[in-house]
Amino acid sequence: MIELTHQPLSPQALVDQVQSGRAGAVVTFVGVVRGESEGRQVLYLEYEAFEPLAREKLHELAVEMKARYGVDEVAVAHRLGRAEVGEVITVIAVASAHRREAFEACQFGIEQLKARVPIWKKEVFKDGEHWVGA
Amino acid sequence: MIELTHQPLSPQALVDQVQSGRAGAVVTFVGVVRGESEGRQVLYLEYEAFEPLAREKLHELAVEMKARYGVDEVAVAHRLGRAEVGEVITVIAVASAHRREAFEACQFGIEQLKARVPIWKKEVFKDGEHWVGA
Amino acid sequence: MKVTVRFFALYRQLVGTAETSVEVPAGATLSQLWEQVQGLFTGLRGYPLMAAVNGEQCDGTTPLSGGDEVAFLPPFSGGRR
Amino acid sequence: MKVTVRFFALYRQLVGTAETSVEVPAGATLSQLWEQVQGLFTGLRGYPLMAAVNGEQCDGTTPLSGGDEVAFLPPFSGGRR
Repeated sequence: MIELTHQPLSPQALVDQVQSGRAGAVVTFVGVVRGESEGRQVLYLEYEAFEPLAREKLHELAVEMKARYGVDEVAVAHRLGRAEVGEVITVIAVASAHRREAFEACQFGIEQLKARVPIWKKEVFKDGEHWVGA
Repeated sequence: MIELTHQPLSPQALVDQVQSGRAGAVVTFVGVVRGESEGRQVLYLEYEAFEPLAREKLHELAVEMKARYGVDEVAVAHRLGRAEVGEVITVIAVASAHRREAFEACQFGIEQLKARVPIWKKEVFKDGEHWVGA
Repeated sequence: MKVTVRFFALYRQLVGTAETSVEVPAGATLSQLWEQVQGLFTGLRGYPLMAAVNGEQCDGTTPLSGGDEVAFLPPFSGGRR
Repeated sequence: MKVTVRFFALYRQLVGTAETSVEVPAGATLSQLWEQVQGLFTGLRGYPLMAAVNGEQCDGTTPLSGGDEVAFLPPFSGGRR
């Protein structure tokens, strides 16, 4: 399950989606807006995606996580638009019969999300703003 | 934060506890009752603890996770008593500025919880029951 | 001297009681008590000694005192496998 | 022939527009378009070519057709660092 949305994300909703009677382990990564970046106070962040390609890449990623680690269910969500400090940016939830694969798949998921999904972040400070990762 | 309870566990409540403006990453492990164990259909599980020592060990574990991995906040919870298929048994939530430490601390936490906290599980089947791990 | 012995989970099932009182020689250690208890309840034989004395986890060399409460702890199985 | 060029995030900021139309020689490749665009918008110089043609991620050898929509993609920074 894939979600790319301008609305606030609910980690619990994703956990509920992946959970089933078969799975004994659910590992979740939640990325949250930090109030500080390299020593500067962050006012808020802004996320932008090239949406059709981003959705396709997120879907590919979820399929690959299942195939590569043999986990039962995967949900990947990313917030778009303006996100305040403390708000959730990314959720990756993995359900599996066993916990080792769930941890590995979840960690792989967040690394790969950053590497291959066309999403960009702008950090907005009191005295300026800049796009990150460029 | 430590919880050892006969009441249903809420993973979201633990995530809310560890989350703060400082933390950019929250990694959560949720252990769930599976409907099957070694090919047999499980009716329910029953968890028992030597409570004072279990609480002390859970507290020690949370302190050690923070010291060893430098993470910001840790919450560890374990269910006691009768737990139905699909119910949550264990929650370990770790909040950290960076995700690598959060994953490592969470994985260390669940391994160590199993190894050193005096909690026991009984599997109840249609045609019998037995204590596990002995 | 007398000590109180408590059994949990599998051990309680194997011995058929949650608590009993055992008479041990003065100065007996935790190991000596465990051997004595394994003599009384043969179902416990072969299991490793893990125990708490008055709520504190202790090793076999720990000397006991009259009135101590000794909890024998089966191998742990918390969390999910 | 004409292609539509779209810029996102940092690139949109650097060039000052989200979309423009560029005239390229018939049979031009994606690499050739990128060089041409970097000539028009010098702020883009030094950035690696990453782009999608009509919504599909493509490499520099991809030949373009008239009317193609080319999205130039800055280095990604999704998730949390």
